[in-house]
Amino acid sequence: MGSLDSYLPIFVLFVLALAFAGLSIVASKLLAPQRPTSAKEAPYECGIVPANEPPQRFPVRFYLVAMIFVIFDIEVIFLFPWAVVYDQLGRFGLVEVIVFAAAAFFSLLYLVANGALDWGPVRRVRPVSSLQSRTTASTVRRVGTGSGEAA
Amino acid sequence: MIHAAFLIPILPLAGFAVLFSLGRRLGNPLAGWLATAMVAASFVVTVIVFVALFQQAPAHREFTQSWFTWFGAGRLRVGAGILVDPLSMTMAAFITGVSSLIHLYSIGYMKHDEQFPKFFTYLNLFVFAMLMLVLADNFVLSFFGWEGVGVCSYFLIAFWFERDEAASAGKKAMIFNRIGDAGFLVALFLIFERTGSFEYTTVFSRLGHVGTPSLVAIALLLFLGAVGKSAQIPLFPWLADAMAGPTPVSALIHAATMVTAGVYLMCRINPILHLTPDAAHVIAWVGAVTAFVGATSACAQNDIKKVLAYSTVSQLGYMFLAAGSGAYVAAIFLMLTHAFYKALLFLGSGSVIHAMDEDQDIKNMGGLARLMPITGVTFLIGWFSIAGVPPFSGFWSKGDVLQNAWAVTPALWVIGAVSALLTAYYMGREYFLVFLGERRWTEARPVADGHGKELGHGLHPHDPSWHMSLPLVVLATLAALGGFIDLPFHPNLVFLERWLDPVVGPSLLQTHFSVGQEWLFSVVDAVIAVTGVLVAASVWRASSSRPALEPRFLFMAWFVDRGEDRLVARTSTALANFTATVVESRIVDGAVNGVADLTRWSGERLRRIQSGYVRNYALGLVAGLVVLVAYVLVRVGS
Amino acid sequence: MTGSTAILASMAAHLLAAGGIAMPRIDYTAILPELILLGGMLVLVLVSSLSPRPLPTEAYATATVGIGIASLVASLVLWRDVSDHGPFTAVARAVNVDGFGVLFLVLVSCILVVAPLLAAGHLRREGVGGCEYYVLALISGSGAMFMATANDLVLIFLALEILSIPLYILAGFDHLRESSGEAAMKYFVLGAFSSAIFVYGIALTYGATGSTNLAQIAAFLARNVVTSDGVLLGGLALLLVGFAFKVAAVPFHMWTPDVYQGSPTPATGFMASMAKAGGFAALLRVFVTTFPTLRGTWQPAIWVIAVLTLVLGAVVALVQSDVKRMLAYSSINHAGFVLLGLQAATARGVAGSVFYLFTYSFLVLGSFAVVSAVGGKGDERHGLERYRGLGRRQPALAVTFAVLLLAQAGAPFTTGFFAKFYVVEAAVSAHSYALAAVAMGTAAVAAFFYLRLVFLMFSDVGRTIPTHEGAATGGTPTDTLEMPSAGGVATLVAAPVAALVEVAEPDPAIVAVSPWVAAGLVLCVATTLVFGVWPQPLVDFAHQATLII
Amino acid sequence: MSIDASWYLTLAAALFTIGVVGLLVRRNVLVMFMCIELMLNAANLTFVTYARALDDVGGQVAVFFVLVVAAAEVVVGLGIIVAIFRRKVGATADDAHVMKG
Repeated sequence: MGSLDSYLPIFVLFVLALAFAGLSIVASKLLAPQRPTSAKEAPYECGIVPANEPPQRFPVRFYLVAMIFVIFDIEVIFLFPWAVVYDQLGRFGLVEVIVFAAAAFFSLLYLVANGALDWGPVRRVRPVSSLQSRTTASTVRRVGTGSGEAA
Repeated sequence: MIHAAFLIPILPLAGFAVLFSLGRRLGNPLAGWLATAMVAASFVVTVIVFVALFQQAPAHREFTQSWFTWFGAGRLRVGAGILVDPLSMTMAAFITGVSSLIHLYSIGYMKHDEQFPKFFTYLNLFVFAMLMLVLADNFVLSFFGWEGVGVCSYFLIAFWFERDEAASAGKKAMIFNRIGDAGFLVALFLIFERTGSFEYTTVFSRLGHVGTPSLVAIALLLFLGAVGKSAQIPLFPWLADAMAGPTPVSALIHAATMVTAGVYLMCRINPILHLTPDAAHVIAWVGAVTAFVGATSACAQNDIKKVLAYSTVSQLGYMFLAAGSGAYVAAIFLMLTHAFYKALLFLGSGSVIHAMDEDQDIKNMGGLARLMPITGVTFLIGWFSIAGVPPFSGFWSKGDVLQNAWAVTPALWVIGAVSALLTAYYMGREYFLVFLGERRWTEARPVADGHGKELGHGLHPHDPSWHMSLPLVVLATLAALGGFIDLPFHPNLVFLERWLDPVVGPSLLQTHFSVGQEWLFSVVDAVIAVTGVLVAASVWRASSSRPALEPRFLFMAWFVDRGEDRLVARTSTALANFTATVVESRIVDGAVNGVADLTRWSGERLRRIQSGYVRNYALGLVAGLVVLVAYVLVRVGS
Repeated sequence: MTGSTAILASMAAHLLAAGGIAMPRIDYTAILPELILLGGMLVLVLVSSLSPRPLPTEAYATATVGIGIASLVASLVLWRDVSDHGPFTAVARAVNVDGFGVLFLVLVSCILVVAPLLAAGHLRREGVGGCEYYVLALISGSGAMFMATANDLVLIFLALEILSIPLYILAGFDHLRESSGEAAMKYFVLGAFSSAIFVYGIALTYGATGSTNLAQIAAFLARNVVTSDGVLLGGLALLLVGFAFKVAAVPFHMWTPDVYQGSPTPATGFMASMAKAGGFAALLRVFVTTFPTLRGTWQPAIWVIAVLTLVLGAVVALVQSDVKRMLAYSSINHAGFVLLGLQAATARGVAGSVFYLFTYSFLVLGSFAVVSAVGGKGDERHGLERYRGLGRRQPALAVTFAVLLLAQAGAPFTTGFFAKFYVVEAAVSAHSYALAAVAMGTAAVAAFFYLRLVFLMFSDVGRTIPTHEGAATGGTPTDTLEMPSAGGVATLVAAPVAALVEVAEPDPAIVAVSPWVAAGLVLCVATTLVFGVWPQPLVDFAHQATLII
Repeated sequence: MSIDASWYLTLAAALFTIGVVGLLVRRNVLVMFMCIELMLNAANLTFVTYARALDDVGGQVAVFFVLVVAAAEVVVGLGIIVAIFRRKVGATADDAHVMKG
């Protein structure tokens, strides 16, 4: 039975949260006046009447960035355990994590060089074979180290 | 220096590799020169190794050079390596030597052929295979060379494959050889089964544990291989047809080297033959009969090369007669001298054919000696050598053979002696018809070349260019003087015998003739030879047609070819037809087709499982998974 | 990213093994071949990112060949190390440096030397050049290497993914072709599915034995007689499914035909050789050395799988009319042969399997390279009819293909013959007579469809393919043979290459063969024939590798 | 009541089975993919449970790797799906069956 004891606070918190959420909804139903108009029924859009329907499909770019996010996000998983025992690992850990970071950075560089992070409605991911306009300078600029010219 | 032995086969192989990939680019005549240089270099290496071997004490003249394990499985280990001993080096020396000369000759002979580089590619490959055959230190590698020379022989006989006769001659050679090879192959299995090894030295050292019946079987099966390769009765007809190949090929493969491989094999397995006298007798008798049949057939041929072909059959018969009589030295001695004079005769005939614009009928020749002095003189030397006129080489080597045959049984000697008489006669016939007598050709007559094209110009026979003459002269010298490497009369003069003694010595049948008897044999041999020459002269000096002396059954070579065709080929064709129509179509085909249909049908069924839907594939995967887990759980339960 | 995970894998595996934080010591030389591949891969990525203009695909191919050679050298150095000082484990016992593993390092390196040569022409023709193919190939190769040397189930799983994920991308690499996308989707969904099954199997095995380290598992099983533990045996079954999927054994093979057919052809050749090498390496190691005590359970299962694989591969290949698909089914048949060695579970069997994989890799790479060339632009003309008369149009190419096909059929004087011979012999000596008989039977069936293709190539009909009647063929056989390469031909090696090269496509019926592809093909054919005539060095190599285990 | 390891293991097995069945019955590639994630997480749960039962950190470390691999698979999977769906709008897994036999 002892093992369940430690879950008690969580359980209590869970019940409290549920109760609060339920209570709020029920209270608002009970207390608020019910006088619907067409303006009130319309989807909420910062108070402005929607000009056109939202696009049915998101541009591919959206997925691309999402995917890139996921993969870089998950890299962090490895940084947590590393950070925890950073002291004990010493120089070995530092070297390994630098290798790790370098690999990740090279990947980022590759993505940038191929325009995967160029955000905008007009530009498309260029096919690999037609990278005529790409130069070292442009890649560096996109990465952002040459901040002066970035604007 | 003995360690350089590996270069002997490698050099022609390298030549082959270069020619195979670059031959066309090297072109004519560079490809020919390269091939010749490679074989000549191989000859030089052989001589160096030979000398080095000679400097060893006789008891230590055997070296095995293992290169690598070729393949193995279980207790079977087949190595690739060479055995350097007096026998293999003797073979290698004459093979590379004669080959060099014939390569050189071919540069001139094949000058106008479009396939010039290809010819030399095959030729180099042939030399490599032949050297592997004689140098190998085990049966399997020898068999590899054995098959290799067979394949090259096929390619080269059918070199002018646009001609029907060449193509079918190639096939015929292949088929006859395959019959022999089957024997060889079965012998290989038997050898391994009985001795657990393929290496010559190991096999021979374990012969004591093998029963006589097995040994007889091995010996006779290997002899079957030799019969096919060396054109003995009953497998000789292919050799006459093989003359459809270019003449240098006939000289190299079908006279000097490949066809003697069977004799080499018999000498190599002398420890086995020594233990199986019955098998040896069979070999001797087959050899003797072949010698006689070949010699008689040669008497009635009109094709300049066919005379030589049957003569080769006959001479090979002598060699087997010697080997079967236990006189391995005599066999090798005859092989060497035969290589010299027969190559010489073939090359000479090649020059004649060239001069006569591809006409090979001796009845259309005559009087060429004056126009072609070099060819004429060298051919004469060849004739005297093969006839056994003293002191030319054939006299000594054939004398040696006959003497040993006598020691076995005089009957063999009689057959051999009659054949010897015939030999002197038919070569005389050829010489008179070709080189002497009246000209039976006209300069102006239009001649058809081998392709049936009318050539505008007439005939102006003349000696060929130096590439072709030089080998003639060298070979003529060897044919004349080659006999002195093994003279009877005195134990100090039998150089070849003493040289080969470490290999074949223990198996040699010791025949002790007194010096007087030796002289007697020699005189008889000489008389036989001279008689043959004189008879030929008296008959053929003045006339070119003596139908009574050229009976049809001899022209047809005792109808062996046709008889085999009737008996074996037609019977087997009939049998094959029966099999094809009844057994095959009803039973075998039914079964095979049934299996094939079943396979195809199940294939069509099974492919439907592959629906293209990824869900179904996952289902298949899960089904497999479920079955596996169920199986495992059942096992857990039990 | 995947590369770094591999490095970290070793680090974490150390933590795992040590329990506490001891100072990790990593023997970098023990994983040098893998590091060379990954480092080389990173350099390629960096160069392609920073180069001012796109580099030609051949530049990347050259670099990849260089990297492959470097790792080959490193592997051979390791081999000498192992032969001299015996096998050892490194990186906290997660990596096993023994003859068996190092042999696969050598094999993978060889594949990485040959594959870029064979791919370069295709990539240029299809306009999908760039570093991607090579980078993915290198990552995949490092995965295969880790699979072969891994001594820990978790590392095997990671390596499996490092091997597979690039292959998924390679399958869908040619974004212009619909079937390529379909192939990628199928391969990916089923691959991920099987990986999930595999990792669940690892979890169960871990639970049953208390470790993921192969040596510790084996030790545990040796100590405790576990013959009826459902969890362990269930885990074993799931592991088998994962491996069987990877090596395309029936009934886990169903992705194979579609993926092989749909993938860009050089990718097909690559995945066929690499996935089989990696998959079988780990499968052999795990089953033969880690679970020998459970042999009674898994041997019958492998027996059934092997029979199914042999039969289905051969039988269904028979009725295919698409050459790529036919080769895909034939590869299933080959997998069955390799399973023969596993089923025997003897040193001889493992050596036979290893020998088979070694020879098969070159055959399949070369075969698909020829198919790629014949497929022409668009990579779509793979019908059997396309091959009719190839022997007349391009004799060198046809002869090359014929040699590779005959070798796959097991013709003597090719490596294929000895490969089949040794596995069947191993099966016989392990008393699996029925299995050996089935294998021989399917070899006969398989010979039929290989020979059919060979005959088709050398059948005389149609000097031109039907749609281009009347057009000149652009050269008789001899012309083709004589066509010189630009650089001039001086050496022995260059001559056959020059014979293969077909610079332009003077006629639609003549397909282009770039010097790169020609060089790669010559390598494949040379290994096939040289080791076919003289197999002993390779056999000894395989035997030594196995004995050192 | 006591919640011992077998409860978690059973839950994991159930999750795994749900994943397998889901992959077999759904046609949406994304959903199929989610099912695979479910299976991977079932494996993770098993790992963690055993790690606790065996008092061994190894099982927990394994989970890290499985998570990362899952993420990598997600990315590649999404990439492939996007590549296919740019060609065909609203396609399901069943639409891809050009190759068969």
